[in-house]
Amino acid sequence: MSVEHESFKPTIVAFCCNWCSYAGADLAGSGRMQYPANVKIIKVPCSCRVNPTFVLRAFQRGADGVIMCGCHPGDCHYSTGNYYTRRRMTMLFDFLDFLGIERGRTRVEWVSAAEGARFASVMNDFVKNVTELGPNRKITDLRTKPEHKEGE
Amino acid sequence: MQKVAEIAQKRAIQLLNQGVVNRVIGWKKGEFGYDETPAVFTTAAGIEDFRYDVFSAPNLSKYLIDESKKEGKILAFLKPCDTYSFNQLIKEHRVNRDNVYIIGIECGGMADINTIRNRGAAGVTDVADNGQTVIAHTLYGDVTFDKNEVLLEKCQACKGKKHVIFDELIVVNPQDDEPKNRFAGVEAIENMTPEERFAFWREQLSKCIRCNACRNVCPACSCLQCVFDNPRSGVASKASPDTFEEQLYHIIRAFHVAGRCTDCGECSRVCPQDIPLHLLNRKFIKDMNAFYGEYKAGEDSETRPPLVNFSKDDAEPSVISDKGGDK
Amino acid sequence: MKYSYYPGCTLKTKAKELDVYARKCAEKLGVELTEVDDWQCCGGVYTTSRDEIVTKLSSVRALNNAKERGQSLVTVCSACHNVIKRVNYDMANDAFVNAGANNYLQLATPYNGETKVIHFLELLRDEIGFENVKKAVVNPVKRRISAYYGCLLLRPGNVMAMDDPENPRIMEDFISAIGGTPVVSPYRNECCGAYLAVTDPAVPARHCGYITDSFKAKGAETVITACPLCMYNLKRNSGDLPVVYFSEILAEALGVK
Amino acid sequence: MDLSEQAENIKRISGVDTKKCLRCGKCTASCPNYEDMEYHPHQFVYFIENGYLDRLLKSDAAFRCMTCFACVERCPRDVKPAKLIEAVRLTLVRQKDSNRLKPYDIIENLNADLPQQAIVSAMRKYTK
Amino acid sequence: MQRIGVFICWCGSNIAATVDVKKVAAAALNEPGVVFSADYQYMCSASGQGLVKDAIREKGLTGVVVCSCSPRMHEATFRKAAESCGLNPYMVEIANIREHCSWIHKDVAEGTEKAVILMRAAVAKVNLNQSLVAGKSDVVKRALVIGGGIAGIQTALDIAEAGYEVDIVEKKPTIGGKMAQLDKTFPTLDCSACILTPKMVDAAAHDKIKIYSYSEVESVSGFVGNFTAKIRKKARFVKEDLCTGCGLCTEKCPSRKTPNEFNEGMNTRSAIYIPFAQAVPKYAVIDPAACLHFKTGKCGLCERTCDAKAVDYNQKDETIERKYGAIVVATGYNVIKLDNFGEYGYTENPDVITSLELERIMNAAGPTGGALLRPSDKTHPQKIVFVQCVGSRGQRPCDKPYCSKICCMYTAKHAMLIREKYPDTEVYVFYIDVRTPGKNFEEFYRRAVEQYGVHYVKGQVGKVAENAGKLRVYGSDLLMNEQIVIDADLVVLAAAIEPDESAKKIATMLTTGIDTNNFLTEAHPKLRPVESATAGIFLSGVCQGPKDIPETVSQASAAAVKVIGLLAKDQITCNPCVARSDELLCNGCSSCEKVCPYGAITYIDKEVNDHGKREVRRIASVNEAVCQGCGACTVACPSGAMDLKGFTNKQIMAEVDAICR
Repeated sequence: MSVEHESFKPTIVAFCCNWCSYAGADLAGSGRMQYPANVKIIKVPCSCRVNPTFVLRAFQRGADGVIMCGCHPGDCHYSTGNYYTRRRMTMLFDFLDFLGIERGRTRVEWVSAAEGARFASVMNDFVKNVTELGPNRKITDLRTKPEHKEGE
Repeated sequence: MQKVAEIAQKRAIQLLNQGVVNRVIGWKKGEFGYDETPAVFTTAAGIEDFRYDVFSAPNLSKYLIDESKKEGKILAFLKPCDTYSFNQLIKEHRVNRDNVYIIGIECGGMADINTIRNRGAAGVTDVADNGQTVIAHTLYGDVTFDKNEVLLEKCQACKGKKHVIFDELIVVNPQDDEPKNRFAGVEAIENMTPEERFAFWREQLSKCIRCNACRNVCPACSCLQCVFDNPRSGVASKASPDTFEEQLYHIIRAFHVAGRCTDCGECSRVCPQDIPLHLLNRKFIKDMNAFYGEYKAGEDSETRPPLVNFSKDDAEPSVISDKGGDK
Repeated sequence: MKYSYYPGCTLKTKAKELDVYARKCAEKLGVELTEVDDWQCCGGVYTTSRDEIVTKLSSVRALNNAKERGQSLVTVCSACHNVIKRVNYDMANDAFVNAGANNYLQLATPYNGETKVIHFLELLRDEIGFENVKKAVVNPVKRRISAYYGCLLLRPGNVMAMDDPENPRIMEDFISAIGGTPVVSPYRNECCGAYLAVTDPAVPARHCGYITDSFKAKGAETVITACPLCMYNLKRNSGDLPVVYFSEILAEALGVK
Repeated sequence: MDLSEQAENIKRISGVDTKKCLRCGKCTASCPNYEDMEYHPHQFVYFIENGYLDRLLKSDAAFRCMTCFACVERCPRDVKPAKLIEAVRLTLVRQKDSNRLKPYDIIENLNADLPQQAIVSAMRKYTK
Repeated sequence: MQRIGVFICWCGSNIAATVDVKKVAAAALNEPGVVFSADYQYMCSASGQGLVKDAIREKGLTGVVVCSCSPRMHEATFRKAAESCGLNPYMVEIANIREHCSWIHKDVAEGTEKAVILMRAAVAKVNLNQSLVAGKSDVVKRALVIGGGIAGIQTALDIAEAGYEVDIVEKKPTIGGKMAQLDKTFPTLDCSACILTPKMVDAAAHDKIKIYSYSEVESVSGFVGNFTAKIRKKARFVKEDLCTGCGLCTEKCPSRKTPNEFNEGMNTRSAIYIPFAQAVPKYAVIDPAACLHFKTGKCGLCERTCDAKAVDYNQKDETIERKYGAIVVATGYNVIKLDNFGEYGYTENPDVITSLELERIMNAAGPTGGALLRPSDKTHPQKIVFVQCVGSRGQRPCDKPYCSKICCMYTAKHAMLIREKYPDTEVYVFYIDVRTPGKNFEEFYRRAVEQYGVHYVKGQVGKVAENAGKLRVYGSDLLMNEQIVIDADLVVLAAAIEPDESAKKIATMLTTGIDTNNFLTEAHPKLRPVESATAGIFLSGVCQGPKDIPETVSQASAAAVKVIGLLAKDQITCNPCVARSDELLCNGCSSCEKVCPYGAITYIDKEVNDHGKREVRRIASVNEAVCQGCGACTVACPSGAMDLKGFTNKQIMAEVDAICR
């Protein structure tokens, strides 16, 4: 396991809301705060735009971890969007756990536009956790990653 | 049970003759003696075929989406759990309440023919219900069962004998209204290790043949066109080339009905592969109850479902990682 | 009310009054103090370096003993309190110190800072309540009293968390409760010179000089303290101003002296 | 260990980040034993940060600190100078034959009232 | 099939140092739909934009991907460029390869690989982009200014002068804010009241300005051009239309023990009071917590005294609803509480004061009538110590991490004024750094030192101890490398300033950003300093960050210009990235309607033609002018009927696919 972990670079999809987290990521960039290159950010207007389907789609197509970032509760640019996100993702992630999919692969974090440093540290931490979990085999569409064979 | 069926039959004829309704939806005998099928009766004579017994499990609510749009009023016989589905459909503006005359009909629990067979009754031709017991007439003679032992899963986990919406009631034998623990099955899986859970669901979901019976019977799955059938949705898929597709289908389906599912249990009843699909829905119900307060979809037709609602002090998503267990 | 009790070495010898009267008062106030089993000296000072594990072990043993009894740990000597409370904080918050200490001790279950450490003054304020102390007073101490806190009870403020480290009230409230008039000096939380007494008595002499001068200038008739070393330094440098342990003056007020 | 390694070790065992210092001097303003110390709390921070540790190691300033934590309490940047001073002191006493206090030294100052606590503390502070 | 052009910016070396731009350009050509790619040093420059425009025209591009800095920087630039040559602006997408790539990675191979993936995701999205046309909505030609200090007054005056209506909502009984409390202003030393009060009067007299004093904004709904605010007018218990401001009631009032807020609690006021002589509007107000009538039901002296019959004990709070096109936040600041700075003895010693308290002591209308007397014994202090950075630039929980910016200058002012008026007074200023960036500021500070002989000591104060009637100040003199002790008569603390506590509530109400220190966040720190990230919400004064008066006034005017620019339009272009419901898929379930924060979704019965089948269905309909495009509805919709233009399900999934590929 450990040998594999050293070389394993997980694919991480980060959904960031336009107003807080995407700006937080920009601030992390302006501050030259390093975090692993395997985090790829998709901009959405609000975390509440993220359909569970997108999360599952990411896993299906080979992502190893999915993180959702939004404004802190109470600070949503659209007033209430992240409150819905909070319920939806709590439900979805617990449900994935119920199906036996490692809960470490999914996360919700509230990152404000002022929290560049936090954005970087959250990403570092999440990448570290997902790296420890190893490649996602459970809900990848096996066709997308031919090198992962059953029972490997 | 016999008596209830007779009263219902009589009352249906009466209402038809009085012109209160122009159609009746109920159950009639199916192919075999144990597969009562939903049927719309338009004449008093036709009601001869009306059946209501331990196999009248089908939830008629969903049929009312289309039926209530037609001309004239329809009489619908709804069991307690079916009334929840009907209420939920009112909430979603999917049925026209004014066009439906609802008779809440007593239910003593519905029997599962598979259990009866598994318990040794081969060659079943017909089944009689004596209240406490069920007698299976077989090619080889009669076999008697304690009814509680051959109930459908959904009836073992009955959420109550109270009708939540009706115009009139036919209840001859008032039933014990004690709700059963619905979540034992969910808890059993929660208590497994993640690996066991994954193995359990992989085994179950890999049986799926994507016949769509669960979706088609589900009163919450009332979309005009399902996203899985819509080529423009981006997630359309029909075949099952890979286990992931089943997972995706069932996860999305469970999420779409979360907060709307009344736990009528029809999905599991109709699954030809015996996948315990109700557990997926119940997991959501259990979580929503735990995190956002008790909520029974369909109990009324106004309350906001938990997923289109929020509270400023809701639990953070990290609660699920804090519950313990492996990452 | 049952508590574990850590007296400390000085209280068994040079500062018997501090210990004896604290026990008597506790008994009078309905508090049962049970000495920690086989307690060892706390070391006198907390060593701030993270690689100093061994010097923290005796505190961890005492803390773990209280934990096993399911009791809070009461201290009365300021120095013991400072050391034990800070070690406890480390055990709860510093993974390095925690791992080091648990590796040494190999306890049945690792100690992670579970025990609550309370100074006798906090016991009076938070557990018994000064208003109840006041009710138990039979012999009000009608004197003008200055409280001398020194440094150990208060600092570092975020760890000791007893009171505002710059402007504390607990001893003043204590004085009021036993019928005295608190006399507040801004020097009440300045250091007495501490262990430099051993090598260079001129240092504590200087510090205690301006501290007690300030008390006198404000009209204090008595000074109270919770620390044997403060007591030693103050007494030698306070001239005619009497210095007593807070527990002794409490015993006087409660009529158990 | 050379001096820079020693400085790094001092920062490590004390847990002090000297770079946080604002150079306001509040520590020295707060130090009750200021006049007794050749170097003052802010100098400990500045010297260790900037490579003048040798001066601190040659001085007995570290042994004049009473560890009263006034500087720690008042530092607006949470630098904790007293912890740094303690680490310098440990660096000194941990060297071979560097105990600053011999048991018979104590006897010289011993009197009937001197509490055990003082002796134990002094031994902790001056010896290894 | 789209014809997409991909343009990779070097951003000088900002991107090119970590990303092999040529490689990205080459990789782009392998992507579906891409017909052209180019790289350039500064794509946002005129010639860089020219490159994009030429390619659109010459290659007949239908979509553009610019790999550059954050879309927050230049998305608008490139969209405008595309529009100028006939391409729908929403066919342009930005791949953020600077903030999200080159600046956070060091390894070129890694950076390039990531840049290629980000480019690929943007191309995948553009392949599904559709031309979007923005709708229009009407602009209500009235502005709301929250806060009536100098910032709010200046903003309101400038907007009103341009001919638009402005309402000022001020929570205190009078406008004027902190500036009204100041004695003199730096660096000119002119009298604060002399320059402020005429402005207050101008504001009150202006026919376009309406002042809601003693009022608070309770809620705000709507969007740029069309906000609705609920304003709660607190009961003054004095009828504004009758009160003449004569002040007779305040003289007769028997309850006179309430600390006077205007004088920072250094003297007292009556229960019925007018905050100060130049208050605007000048109406009396009853403080029910102090009023004997409210406490005992008796008294009623003021009611009997008032010839105008203005006193009305039964007055109730009143809520007013008004519509606005733009909102300016000018909620200002407060001095932090000094409870946790026990080492300076502020709570213990009356002669340890804040600079704002000194400001009142020095003011002719203040508690001492302008004489410099210390609070404890009303004697003239001979030795005064000023302590800088109290609570500023620190990291403890009680500290603020930022520089409060104004303290160095006002302290120099105080020191100078004291030395001028009382040359026998010795003045010490303990400083960590003296910061004087501002016109004539350094000269001003030097005058304090050179001309007025103020002793500046580099070092901080560690403790202030009361000792024999004096305040013994223990400070350090870092240049002397010494601890110094001064027996002072008065100690003045330059306490940090923090945003008014209402800022957080208002930010939440306006759904605009706030930083960790509760300062409101500007849309861009350099290029959009007076706009919030929320359209139609502007920032004025210290609510955005510490500022002195000249800076506040400039920002106030700048905010006014932004408001005027907005109100000058009859209609504004809406965000076209709004929700859209597919009427053939909609079930009419109402889930989307429930989650919409703007009430933008309504249900209508509409005849639809579903593949030849005509029927009337209950379907969702989105009001595009009201929808702000959050997307909450799209997830609530189980049937997939609701989608978000510009961020469609398929677009986002295409991005996911491109990243995971």
